[in-house]
Amino acid sequence: MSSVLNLQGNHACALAAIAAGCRFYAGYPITPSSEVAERMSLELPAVDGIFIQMEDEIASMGAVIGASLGGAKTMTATSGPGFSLKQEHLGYAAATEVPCVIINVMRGGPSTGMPTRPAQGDVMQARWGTHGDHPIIVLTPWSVEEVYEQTMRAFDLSEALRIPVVVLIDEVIGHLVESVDMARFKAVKPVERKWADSKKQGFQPYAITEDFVPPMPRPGDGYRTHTTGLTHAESGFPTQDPETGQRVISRLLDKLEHHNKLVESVEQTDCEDAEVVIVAFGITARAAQSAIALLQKAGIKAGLFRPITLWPFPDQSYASATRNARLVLVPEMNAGQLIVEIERYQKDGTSVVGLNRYDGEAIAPQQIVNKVKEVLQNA
Amino acid sequence: MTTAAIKPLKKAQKQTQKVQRPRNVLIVGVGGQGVIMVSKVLATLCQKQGFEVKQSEVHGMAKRGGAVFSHVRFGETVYSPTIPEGEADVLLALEWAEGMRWMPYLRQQSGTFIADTQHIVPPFACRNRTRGAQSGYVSETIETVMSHVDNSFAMDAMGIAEQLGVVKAANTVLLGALSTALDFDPEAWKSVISMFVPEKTIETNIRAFDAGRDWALGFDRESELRNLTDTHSLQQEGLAEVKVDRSIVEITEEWCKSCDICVKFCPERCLVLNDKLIVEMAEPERCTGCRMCEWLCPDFAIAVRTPDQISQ
Amino acid sequence: MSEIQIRFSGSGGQGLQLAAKILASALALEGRSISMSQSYEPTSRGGLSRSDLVVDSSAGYPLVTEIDYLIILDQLAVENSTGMIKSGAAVIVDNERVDAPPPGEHKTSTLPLVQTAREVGNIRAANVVSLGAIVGISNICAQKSLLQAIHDTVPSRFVDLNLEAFKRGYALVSANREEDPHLTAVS
Amino acid sequence: MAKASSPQVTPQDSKDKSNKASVAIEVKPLMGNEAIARGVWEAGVRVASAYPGTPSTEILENVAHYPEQDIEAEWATNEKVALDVAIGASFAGERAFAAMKHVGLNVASDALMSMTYIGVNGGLVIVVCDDPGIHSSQNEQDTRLFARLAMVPVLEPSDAQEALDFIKHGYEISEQFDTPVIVRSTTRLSHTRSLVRIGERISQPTKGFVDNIAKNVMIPSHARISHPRLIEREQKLGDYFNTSELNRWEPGKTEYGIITCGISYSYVKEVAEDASVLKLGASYPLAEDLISKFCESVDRVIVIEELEPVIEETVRKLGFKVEGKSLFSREGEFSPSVVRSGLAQAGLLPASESTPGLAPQPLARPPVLCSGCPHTSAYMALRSIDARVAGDIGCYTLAAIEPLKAIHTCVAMGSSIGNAVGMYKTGNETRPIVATIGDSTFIHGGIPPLIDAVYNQANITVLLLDNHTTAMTGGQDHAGTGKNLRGKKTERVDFESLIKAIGVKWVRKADSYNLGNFYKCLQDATRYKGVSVIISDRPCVLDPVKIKGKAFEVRAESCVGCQSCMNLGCPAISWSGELHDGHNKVKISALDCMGCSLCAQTCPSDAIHLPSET
Amino acid sequence: MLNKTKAAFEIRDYIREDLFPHFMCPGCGHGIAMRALLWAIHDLNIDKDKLAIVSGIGCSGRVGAYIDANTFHTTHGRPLTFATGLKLARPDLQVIVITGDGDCLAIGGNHLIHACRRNLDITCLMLNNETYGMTGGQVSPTTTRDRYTTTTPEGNYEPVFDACELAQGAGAGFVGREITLQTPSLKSLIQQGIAHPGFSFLEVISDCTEVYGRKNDLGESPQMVLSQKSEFRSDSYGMIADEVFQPRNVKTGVLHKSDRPEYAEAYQQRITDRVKK
Repeated sequence: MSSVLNLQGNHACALAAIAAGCRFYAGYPITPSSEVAERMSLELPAVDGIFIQMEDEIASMGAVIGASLGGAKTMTATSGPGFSLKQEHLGYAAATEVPCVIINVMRGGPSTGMPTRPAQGDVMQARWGTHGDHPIIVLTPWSVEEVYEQTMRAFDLSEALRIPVVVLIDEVIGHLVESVDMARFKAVKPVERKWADSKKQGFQPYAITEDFVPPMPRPGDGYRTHTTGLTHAESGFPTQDPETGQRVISRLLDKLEHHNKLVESVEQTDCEDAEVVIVAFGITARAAQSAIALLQKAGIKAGLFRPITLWPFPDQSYASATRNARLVLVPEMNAGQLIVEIERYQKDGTSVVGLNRYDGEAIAPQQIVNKVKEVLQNA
Repeated sequence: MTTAAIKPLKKAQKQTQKVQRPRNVLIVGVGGQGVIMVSKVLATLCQKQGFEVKQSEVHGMAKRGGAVFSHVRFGETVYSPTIPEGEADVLLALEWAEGMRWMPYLRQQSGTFIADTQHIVPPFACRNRTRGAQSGYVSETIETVMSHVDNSFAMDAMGIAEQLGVVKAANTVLLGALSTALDFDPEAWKSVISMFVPEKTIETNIRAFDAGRDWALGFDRESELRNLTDTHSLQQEGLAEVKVDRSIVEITEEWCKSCDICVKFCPERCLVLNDKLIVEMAEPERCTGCRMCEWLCPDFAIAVRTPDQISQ
Repeated sequence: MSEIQIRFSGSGGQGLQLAAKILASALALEGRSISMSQSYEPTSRGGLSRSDLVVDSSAGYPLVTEIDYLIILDQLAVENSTGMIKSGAAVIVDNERVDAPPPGEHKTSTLPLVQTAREVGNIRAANVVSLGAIVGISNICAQKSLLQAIHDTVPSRFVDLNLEAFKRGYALVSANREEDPHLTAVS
Repeated sequence: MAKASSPQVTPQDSKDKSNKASVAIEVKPLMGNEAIARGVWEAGVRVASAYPGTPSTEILENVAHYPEQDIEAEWATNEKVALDVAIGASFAGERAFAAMKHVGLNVASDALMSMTYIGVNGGLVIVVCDDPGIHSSQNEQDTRLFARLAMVPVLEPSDAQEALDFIKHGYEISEQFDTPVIVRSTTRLSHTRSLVRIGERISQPTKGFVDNIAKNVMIPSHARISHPRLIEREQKLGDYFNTSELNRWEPGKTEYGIITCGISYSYVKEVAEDASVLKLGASYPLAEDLISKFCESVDRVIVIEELEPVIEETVRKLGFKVEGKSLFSREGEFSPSVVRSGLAQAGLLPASESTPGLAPQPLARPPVLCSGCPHTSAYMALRSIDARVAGDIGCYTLAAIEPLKAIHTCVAMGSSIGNAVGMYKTGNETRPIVATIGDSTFIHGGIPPLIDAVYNQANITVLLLDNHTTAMTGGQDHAGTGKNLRGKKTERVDFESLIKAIGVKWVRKADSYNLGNFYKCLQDATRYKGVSVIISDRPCVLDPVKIKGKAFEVRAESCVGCQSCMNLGCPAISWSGELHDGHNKVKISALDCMGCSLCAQTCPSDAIHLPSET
Repeated sequence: MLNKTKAAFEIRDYIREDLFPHFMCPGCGHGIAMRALLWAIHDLNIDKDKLAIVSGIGCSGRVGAYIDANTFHTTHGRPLTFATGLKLARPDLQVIVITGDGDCLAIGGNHLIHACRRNLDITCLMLNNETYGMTGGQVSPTTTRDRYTTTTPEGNYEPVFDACELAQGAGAGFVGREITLQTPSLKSLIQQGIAHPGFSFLEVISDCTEVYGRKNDLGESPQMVLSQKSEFRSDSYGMIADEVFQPRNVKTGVLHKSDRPEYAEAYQQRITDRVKK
């Protein structure tokens, strides 16, 4: 039988999770993410995993963290309003360094917005949704195949680094059915969490290790540690000592910096000599890719910079990709969120222009082409 | 105007010969048991038989669980209202320990001891909370008494009354037993009892009287003693030996937050807050190791340990 | 292979997603790559609904931009596609539910899709009737593949009904071929 | 000692006379107090008043059994009021009566000391019951000494028959000599039942009020005139008693003679039937001539009298060698055994051979607060707040001992509040000062000191234990119960209003059954700066009606043997015989449990429940 | 589960001694409840390594940190959600939630009712001190009517939850309530609750002496502890004819017990059935 499957993005997400070793899913139904839960409820029991539909998104996130504390690879999926509800626990997971994967199939907003329509409005929420400084990884696949790939990678990163990972999918990709050749995923070996295996006496669950990722004590193994969302010292117990607080939070934040190579993932198309670099992710990047072909046909040197790892933003790669650009166009299905980050890196002589759409429709390739032409004409 | 003594008004011929000196019946029990009722019946009976009677009681504490006694003296001439020590012809005890209290009043050799075996244990006899503490109740057993007093009857009046279906008539059962120790016609007893009990219960009380009387008449001292010896030794074997030991209260001073709960809830009130407001064992000899302080200390500053725990 | 963009549209509950899914499934059986997307309003019944297929996408963009084949089962869906229809595209509209087909340089066929479904025994089979019609017009895939796809996709107790609906839809096109010159013009 | 000639008064004579004086119509077994009541009624008394006090309480209760149209019987608010009421009736020309216990006379003494100057119009007899052996009192004072101070005659019956007769005789003396008369009883006499010939009531003609300011109004000028009359009266009474049949010489062996009075006489007759005996029915003023003659008639004079050597000293004063307190104790109650051993000590009787038989160690069975007693929790709370507690007279005095141990002083009726004020005034006390006082006691003597406390701005708390009855003496009504001696409805003192009217700003009612709340209330009260009063409003479970709720049960499996419940001292709770970790588990006697729930509230292991619960 | 030969309960075996004295105020009932919990754990012979204590936010939430076990101090109102995940992922762990009245009934009320409904084998120990002690004594869903808090300056006017009835109504398999004064009973109740296969909801009447007690003048700690009994026991009142005493009608002890299917078991059963098909 053919290894090619017609797969919906949301289903791909579920299958990838199972493949990555996810054995616990807790969620709450919300359009347009519900297919992830539905598929998980079908798949998890077959691999002795647990599926539970909780009473709300907060509870789902709590259960996910609880299960992960118990040692399971865990995931939840939601959309805008639910993602907002999960933010407190996302912060908890970040603070206590509990691996977990959060799928956010974005829809229009603010508030209930347009539940069935695509949008890319959660760029900033995914980064700064919860309070306080915290590490977080956000991945943005642009196809069903990449949903599969990046979901698996989300688990690997989360388990390896003990950081919550958000997979930011737009409604279009979530509901898109594409033909995916599964053959290439067969051989992928999921990453396993680094479990504590040292002396139990005086064990420091948040010790500063070489890789900044302390091994995690598994309940039942005899470590009997304390986990708290309060700022905690290496011992795991709360501290109010300024020096200790500074030290342990720095370690938490530096963890990502330290593992930058592992975390970063970008795709660049024809950026080397591009005058116009389009920065986009998700379905918008697909439109941009079509647009580049049209622009190139029209003689405009255009390239695509696609941050698959949206957060932390791959600033170095971006800088190199846009070194020759006169124009950086940032099309996004929001009123301008990613562009704010991009403007931070704007060099003299490069204009950064947004192309924003928030009417519940995807940005079409022709729109991008038109915008580029318009900007170039006016320049 | 006054008389030295009141002569019997109606002399019962057959008894005049026998009663040379006053006969003394001491009735004892605990407040609320009906000592006064029993003695009133006897006094009235004696009066009806033509004797001079004096009955003396102290019952101010009757309602407060104290010891109650009533002296009944009857004869041709009775002076003192109270019975001299060692001169009670009959000691009727409605409660076992009260019987023991008044034992010295019983006439040596010829005195008759009739006691209900029921135990009314005063709270004071159970005041010791220490591990393995023994009750302060009297230790004399039926066997001890029977081997010292020839005419002794230890009866379960309550049980007999219960069998008849009239728990309240236990006193009448005792009167039945008492009747065998005095030379009055049973019918005379019954007629007086009928005067003192509610009309509806006359019939049951008569039955109770008969039951008590029959029990006493059929009492076989020797076999009873043998029985007691058997059961007594059995009891001895069954008694679990509980080591009486003293627990130690350990206080972690640094953990005490002066909340005062242990001080206030200690049943023996042996803890205090010292001048630093830290809990302190003030009267270790009073501590019974009940653990109240340990349970209620919100700060885990108190641990109660038994000596064997400490030795471990 | 060149890119083909197909849209099934109408109102919610008309089975447009399923129609697209069956077609996608049939195409997959033939080794074709597809991108299927959808749009619906947050109601299960009523409201605009559409399901799009991009077959053998050349630019990698998975959404329709210029429709080659368009099925409209309800007047409601007309406006949404207006302006996206490739000139020369085939547009099939239901004769009962669509009063004013989209204007433009394309070939519009008005067919009794709903009526046919009713005849087959279930008005909700209009989606598969239209599927028959579009396969009949476009020859986008072999009938055999599509029949297999129906077997694979539809719950077993509805398979016969859907097979019949498909055949009737297919027949609808061939029956009308003589009368409508446009229909034969499509390769 | 010279032998006297034969006595002038013989028992034979007196007997004949008495037979003529009253017609015996019936013989009944009567308790001493019942006989006194009978005597009061037979004497034609119109007004009788008393305040309950063991062992005198039953006198008025029995007087109340006689028809209302014959005699007014009432509980007075205290003994002084009782005596004042009787004095008023005497003024109005009727025979009047008051009864009290020995310490009650202390309260009434103020009125007595004046009344002895005034004398009587209608006859006035006061029965005072002494309590040798202190069965139920705070001391064992001897009323005869008080009588000497007041110069009023004292008659001392030795059995119930005499009790009845002496009352009637007392009225004759009272009216004949224009004096109040005290009839002294003792616990043993009051509570001994013996056969009594009873008579009919002899109604007395009403004398009416006799207006005589010089006699009736004791101002200094009148009193100065009265005092010599009093001395003269004493002399006349002495003369009278020399020949009165109240005193009886019973001739016997002449080796020794015994002078005795009251109940001791019966002990003497019991152990020395053939001795010469001078039985004194009037123990003040003493019949000195008679005594002298008696002393002269025997070789040795022995005086046997309970408590103070009143007779003995007189005999000695008369110049005779006498033995009394050298043989018989000055304290405690006598008994045949005591008299026998005293005479044996004097060598007059053979020593009783003591053949110790079975002599078990007696079980301590002190009186305790009843099961369900609402005072229990009040004192637990007091103990918990570590208060300095001035106690008073009543059942609750039992809270001074184990296990409650919450009372530090107890003086006399109504003393607690004044005591507390004094404690406060020293400034020495660091603990909260609380006076506890019962409802009846409060009315008796607690109101003036409460006024004093407010007036003098004391910082104390008064815990008024209102159990709606005079419990200690057996449940008598009082001004705070809303019922009179005859059980009829009357006005009830509203304690709260009364206390507020006195000027107390902090008054609160609390239910002592609600442990937590009561404790809290007590804390609030003691924190208040000034006089605070808590009225513990919870009726006695025994009187006037028995309030018995469902009995609580101990769930043996839950009981951990901590015996916290034992702190209640509840007589319904004892050991079950089972152990938990070596500690005795408890059980509750269903018969005795009143269902007050205090043990259930105290139990830390929730082992005590009502049986209906599952 | 009971082992007769085990040693006597020694609380120091179950606490993180180096953190003592704990942070709780003098007289705080939470300490007493904590002892009862540990005592029950000892008597049930539960291995500390297999013990997971999940707590929320507030004074009750801090209790867990002092227990020598796998302790999880989670977010406000959500400990039950963490516990649900933990228990499902690790059925071998004994999961006990320590929560407070505000934590459990207000912010976490939704989680409580659903946890009860699911009947997953978790023990939920709700320490009810009628207030938000840690934030300074605000009104909570269990604050007694008319009592003062920092957010009800005129006295509480809102109706009060009966948490146990709520839990029972929501389907909890085991529901009980006890006061801290009755420590042995509390221990026994907790013991039964833990042993019960299914969701156990245990309400502990605790005391906030320093904040709530002060504000309402409820007396010092001993008095507050003492009041629990008379104030909360419906049956502490025998049928006395001359009635005055009417304590609050709140019951203690085991209030409800049912053998509804336990969640994880029911889940596995359903999965097995499906796999068989």
